[in-house]
Amino acid sequence: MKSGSNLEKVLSQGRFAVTAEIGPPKHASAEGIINTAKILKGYVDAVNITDNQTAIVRLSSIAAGVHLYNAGVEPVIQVTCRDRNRIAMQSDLLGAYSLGMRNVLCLSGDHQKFGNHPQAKNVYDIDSIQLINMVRGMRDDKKFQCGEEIKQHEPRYFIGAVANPFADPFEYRVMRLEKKINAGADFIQTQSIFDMQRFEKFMDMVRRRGLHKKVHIIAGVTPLKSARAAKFIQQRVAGMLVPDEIIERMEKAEDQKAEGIKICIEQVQHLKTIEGVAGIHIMAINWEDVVPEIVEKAGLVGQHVPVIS
Amino acid sequence: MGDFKPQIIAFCCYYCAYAAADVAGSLRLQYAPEVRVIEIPCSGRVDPVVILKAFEEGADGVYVAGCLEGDCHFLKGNIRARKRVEYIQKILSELGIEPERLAMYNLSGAQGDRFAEIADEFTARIKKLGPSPVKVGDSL
Amino acid sequence: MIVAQPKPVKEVADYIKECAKVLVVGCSGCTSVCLAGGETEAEILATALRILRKKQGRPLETLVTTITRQCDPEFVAGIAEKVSQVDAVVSLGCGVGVQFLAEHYPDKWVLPALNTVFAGGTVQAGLWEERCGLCGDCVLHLTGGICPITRCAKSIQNGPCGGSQNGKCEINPDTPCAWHLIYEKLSALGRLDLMLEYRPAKDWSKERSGGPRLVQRKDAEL
Amino acid sequence: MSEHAGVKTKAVGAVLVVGGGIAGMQAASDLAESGFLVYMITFDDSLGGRMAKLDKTFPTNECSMCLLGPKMTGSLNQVNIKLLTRAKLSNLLGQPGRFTAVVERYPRYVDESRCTGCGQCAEVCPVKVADEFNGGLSQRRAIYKQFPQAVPNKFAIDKENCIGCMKCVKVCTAKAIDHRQQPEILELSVGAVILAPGFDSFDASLLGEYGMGYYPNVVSNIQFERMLSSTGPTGGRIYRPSDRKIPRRVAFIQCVGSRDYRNKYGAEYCSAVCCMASVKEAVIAKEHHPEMEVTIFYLDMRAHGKNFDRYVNRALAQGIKLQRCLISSVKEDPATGNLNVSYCEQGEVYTADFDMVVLGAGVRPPGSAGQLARSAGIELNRYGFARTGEFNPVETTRPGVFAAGGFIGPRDIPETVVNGSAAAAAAAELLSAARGSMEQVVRYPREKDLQNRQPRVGVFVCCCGSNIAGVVDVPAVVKYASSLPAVVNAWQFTYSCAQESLQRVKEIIEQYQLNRVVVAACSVRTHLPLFRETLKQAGLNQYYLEMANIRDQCSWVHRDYPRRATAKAKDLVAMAVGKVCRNQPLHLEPVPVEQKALVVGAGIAGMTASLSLADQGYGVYLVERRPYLGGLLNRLYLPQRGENPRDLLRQKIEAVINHPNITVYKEAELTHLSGRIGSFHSTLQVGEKTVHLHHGVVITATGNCEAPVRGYLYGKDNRVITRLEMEKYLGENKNIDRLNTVVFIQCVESRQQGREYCSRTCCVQTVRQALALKELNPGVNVYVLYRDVRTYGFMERDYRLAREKGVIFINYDLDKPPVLRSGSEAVDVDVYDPACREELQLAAELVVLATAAVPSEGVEKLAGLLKIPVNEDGFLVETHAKLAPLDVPAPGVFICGAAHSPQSIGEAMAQGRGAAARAATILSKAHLLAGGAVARVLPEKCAACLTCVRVCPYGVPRIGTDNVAEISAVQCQGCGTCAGACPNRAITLEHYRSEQLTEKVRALFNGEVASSG
Repeated sequence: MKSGSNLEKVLSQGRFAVTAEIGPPKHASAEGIINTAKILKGYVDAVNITDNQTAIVRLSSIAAGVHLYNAGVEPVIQVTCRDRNRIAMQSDLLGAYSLGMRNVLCLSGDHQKFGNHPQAKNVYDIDSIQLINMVRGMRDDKKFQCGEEIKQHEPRYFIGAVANPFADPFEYRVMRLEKKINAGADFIQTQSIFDMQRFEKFMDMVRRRGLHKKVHIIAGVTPLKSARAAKFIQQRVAGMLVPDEIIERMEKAEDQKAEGIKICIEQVQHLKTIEGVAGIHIMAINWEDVVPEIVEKAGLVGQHVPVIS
Repeated sequence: MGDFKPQIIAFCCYYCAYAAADVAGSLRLQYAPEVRVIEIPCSGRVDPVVILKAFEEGADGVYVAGCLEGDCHFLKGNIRARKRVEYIQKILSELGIEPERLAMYNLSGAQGDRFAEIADEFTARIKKLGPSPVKVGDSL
Repeated sequence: MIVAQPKPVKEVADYIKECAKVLVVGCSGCTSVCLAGGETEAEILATALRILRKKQGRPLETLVTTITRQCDPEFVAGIAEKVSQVDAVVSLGCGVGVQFLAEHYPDKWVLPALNTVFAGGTVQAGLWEERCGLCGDCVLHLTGGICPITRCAKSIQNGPCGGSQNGKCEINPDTPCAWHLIYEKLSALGRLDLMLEYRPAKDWSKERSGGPRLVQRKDAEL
Repeated sequence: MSEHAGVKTKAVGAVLVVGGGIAGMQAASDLAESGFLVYMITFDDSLGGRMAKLDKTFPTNECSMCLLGPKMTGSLNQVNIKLLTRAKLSNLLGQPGRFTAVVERYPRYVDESRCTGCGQCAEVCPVKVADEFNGGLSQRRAIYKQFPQAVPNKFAIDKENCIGCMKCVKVCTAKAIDHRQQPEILELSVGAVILAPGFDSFDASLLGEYGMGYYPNVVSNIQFERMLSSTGPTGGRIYRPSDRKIPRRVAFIQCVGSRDYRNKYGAEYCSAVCCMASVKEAVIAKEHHPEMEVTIFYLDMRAHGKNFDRYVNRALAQGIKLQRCLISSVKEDPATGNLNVSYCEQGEVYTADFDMVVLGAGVRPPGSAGQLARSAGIELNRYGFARTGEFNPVETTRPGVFAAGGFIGPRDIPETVVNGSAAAAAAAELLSAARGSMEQVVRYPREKDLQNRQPRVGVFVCCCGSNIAGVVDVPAVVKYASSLPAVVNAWQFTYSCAQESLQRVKEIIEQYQLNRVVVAACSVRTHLPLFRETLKQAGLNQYYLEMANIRDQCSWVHRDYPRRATAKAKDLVAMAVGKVCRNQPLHLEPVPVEQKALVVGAGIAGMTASLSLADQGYGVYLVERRPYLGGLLNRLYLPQRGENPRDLLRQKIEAVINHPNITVYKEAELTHLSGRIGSFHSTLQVGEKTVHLHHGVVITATGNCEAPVRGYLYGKDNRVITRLEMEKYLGENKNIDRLNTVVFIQCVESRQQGREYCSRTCCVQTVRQALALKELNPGVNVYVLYRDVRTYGFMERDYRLAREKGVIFINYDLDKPPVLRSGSEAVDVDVYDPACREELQLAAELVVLATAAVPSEGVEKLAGLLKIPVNEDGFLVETHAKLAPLDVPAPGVFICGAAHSPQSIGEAMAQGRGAAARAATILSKAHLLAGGAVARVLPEKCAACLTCVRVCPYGVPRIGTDNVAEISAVQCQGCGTCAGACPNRAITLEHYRSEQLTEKVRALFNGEVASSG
């Protein structure tokens, strides 16, 4: 075991992992996080905490992780390259580890243009792959990024990275995945999947390169709340593809929320059958209470043990 | 204000606007006597500095008149002129001078009537705006 | 070249509101080429400033001159006589020009008339684009001649990120994704292997982060 | 050179032009500018001819004299035109190429070299006689000048009326008057002769029914025209001769003495110009007197020229009434002097009262025609005009003798100008070996070097008769001008463009040591060249001149505000003075000419142009898009006034193919053109091949084609055919004897919304086809459904013959076009006949549609390549509708044939030849002069930013090897777009430099005194 985290255990044992995602609040209270943790507890193996997602200032992902941890849910802390340089990042990683964090997901981060501080200066001292490499180096080589040795108590994280099978150039996406694996990624979380055909194609390429054997791929899903939301994602969110059929289905449905959940469950069931998919990651931001229903109806309930009971 | 006689300069291209002015003459079309024409070979020659200097000297209004768009004797000079006029209009508004004191018109060399109409129209516009703030000053 | 943009006239007028006579200095170098600071713009600015002040009833006197390059002391020194006649100097050079003037004439206010924007080029008449981040450690040999530092919004070196769609960057549908361009270029050159290679974290010390930089050529020194 | 031209018939490089009107002047200037010496003789005292009498010209309402003035002065100043007034040709001996012209020159009794044109002699002359120039509406003295702008500006004595009191001799301080002058006989050695004596107007008093000559308020169109003229007998106001009151109701009666073969004084032909002349006079009269009601009584409105129908429609919109009818009589109410006009419309007789009647008196051969024909040894036609070929309208019956203008037959100004050029080309073809042998080269006095001198400005303010002085206080302007800084003095002229004034300007320049000149007069567009010439003659650089337009843009347009007009005139003068002080001398540099032509389009116009240039000794590249030569001529079969188009086609193709100077490219298209006048580089796509050519000029002769027909069952019923299909049908003569009824429909998709012009050739063609039908099958019923029958000029004869042969002409209205139905036996044609006021149904076995003529496909693309403007109908736009019909604004490019406007074979050939003459004015020179008001780069300022390269519409600037922009002075078109865009002020447009324009602006505001006046 590299980190000994619950998520690592689940995945390395070949069990089908289920994770969820929480967006920390835009204020200084942990109450919401703790409530959500209670809802999710027992249904998921770990929960992601976003790092100022869409460049909007939120409660720090490490702090939120600590609250989750205390509430009995294993956190996956996200780290983006946008706001901190390599010095701050390494410092935070040391601190987070000391607080019990064991899983880290490395991303480049949304550009500040989308957030509430578009005038901010971005950092991007290192990019996501360099970050992965840095976290792996700290763990495996016991070295800081500069090459200096970590004499003792090196942080031993289970390292996650993201992959977006729906971004372009499509053919390069698998290569980039490989690059992340080479840099040190242990597990991969994908962008929300709606276009199953394209994802199948992606996985086909993954298998042909044997990448699914080198890394645990967790497929991302998002339950759609309404046809309007579906359309918004289709038209406005870069890097996400929503097929027209799904929008049509949502539009026709009497109860759009229920239909969204239904679609999501079908997707999960489908994903389970794809070779190389090691788990699912349910991104139901601000709709976390739907996660148990999805997990139940997808027949994944019962196998998830809270880390800290 | 009633006897305000605006000083207006019209930069007219030789082939259309100036020719149209001549046609207006040969048709004896009567128009406002405030406009002073400066002939230029093509409206594309129009010079931002010269236009600004006209305002500095005290012009109440300036317009550039070229051939109809698509019909420029020099193919595209009038398009350049229009864009340059727009650029200077932007500067004018920065300076607190109504950008409408500067205009771009297009007409054919045969449109004597249009020339007269433009002269009247623009003179009326400037009369309505009153003397140039450059002359009057901000304090007034 | 250095690409710059004129500041609003009112802003410049505000800098010199106490002055009775100013020297407006154009630059025949980069800022002339990017149509921001040549003699024409210098004349336009000077005239606009005079108009503004005439309007305010406090006429301003201007001298206008243009020098070959404001970033060379010899050229800067050439206008000493004119500088001596005025209360302030308004420079239409880039930030370098303004500083060179200010350094050369320590007892004069030298004021910028432009915002210096980037190092780039004319992609078409009336349109300039950033091309170089002046990072001091060029990687263009690895990226098919396309700079990821300036042309990727996140300056990532192992791109493209997940926001790349249809060849465009997520931050602006009109902005090409630099890494998509790199991918296509390398693909066309049969060098996709370069895309697979891990690019280690960049040495930003050669960039401005490392403090004001100097370039020295011993053999050129007198 | 001339030794090698051949000893046997060594041609003389000189041409005699008889006539000083617009045809003669055009021929003379084309020849003089292409290396020939021209003797121009006129029996008049001045140049100008008929056009001098016109107030305005249609369809642009331009001032006739303003157009003519520069042309006349130009002719007088052209060193290779030797003008002899009061002279006539009395005999012509010798052969083509070597004639001896015997010229009789009658005395003016005024020594032209001494006369200053001051007019004191006329003031003291006690004799007053009717002034024929003004149609007898005013009087002149026995010593007189024909008209104020006369060229040469010299007086002359009318000896018949002179009483020999010698008062004039006493008053003339120049000692110019010599009553003892005797006629002289001159023998001129010339290679060719061009006869352009013009035409006369019909004397309407010969026809009793209109009351001309005994009802004072019935006037001729020429009298009316003179009244309209500001320099005419009434100063531009319309008066009734009886009581000098302004008439409120005016009638124009058309076809007076024309289209009237029954009357012994009438003429069979149509006078071709009167319809438009009357409409124009009506429009102008209404402009002078907006309350005037004008009615034009006409038979057919013959508006067959370029933009004519539009002009007529505009007149209608302005309230001019057009009444189609036959006039039966004009009766005067003796008490009021009013006139009662009875006319017959649709079988009914109506009457109407008018205050004045204007007779559209027709065109007659010139009075001198008989004498001239005898002297020149040519034949006249049945009407007394010069007999010329239908297809070669400028060739008379005697080789080497050519004719042009009204002497050939009635025609308007542009056609006359075209004839002038065509005759010049014909003469040049004959004399090409002698080109240059007698040419005289102009030498100007050495230019004074004044670059570093303080400006000494002289201001010359023109009264333009009363045109300026009637509104603007000229003495005040003069006084103001002389007070301006740098102005030495200011002078006032009645007519600054008069010969005498120009002479005076030169003297003043010398006397006062002026180095800058401002002329405050009219437009630079018409008069700049004239005054520049004067400066050159005075040893000043021509760019030391500025004009202030105080007439067209001041006095004429601010008549109601004389004080403010005067203030404006002062401002304009101050601005001109301000600028002229900043002007700099500019010099023209010689650049070589590639003495070859590219002709685009090998229809009859293009072939004619090519052959003319080839015969003149120039290489021609003839480009044709189709695989065959001849264009639309291939589709014409019927003889035209006795000449066969098939023969013409054969001869021309053969001549073109065999001519050593012509290279033909078939199935070829022009794809690229660069370069400049005198040196164009073009690229042709010839099948798969690309050909590069180098030439000095381009002639565009892309012709026209039949417009596709959408209505009238065309394409649905094969018994409905077009006029060109009918040509072939008649040419092949198949089953014509079986036809019972044929219906022709005119103006199919012409003269209506979307195609507001007349296709010109269809009426003539229809009448010709109707006659041919009747000849082949006399029993056939032929109907022509028309809107106006436009068989203009001599073609009217065919119209008459057709009616005599029983062809029935039915007028239809645009609102009620004929309706066609396909029947089993025939095509049923329903049409309303206004003559018998009933619906007719015609059962036709054949319906012939007079299809519209439209420009050839793709002409816009070609026009774009050649930078020729295209009008809303798709035809190419000439530089000037009247005086430059074959030129376009792009230098070195000419147009001819039906691409200009629809025209007949003969007209297209005249244009082709005319374009060749225009082209030869360039090709005949080894070098052109380039430079002047063009863009110039100041290399030390250039940042090589490429802005100029990018903005130039002609792609002229380039960054040269030394890394600065280069702009070729020859190629630069002088628009100044680059100068306006240069970020570093490194480009100046000479003569329009920023500081020059700024100075103009400044002068306006420094002259507050003037503005407040």
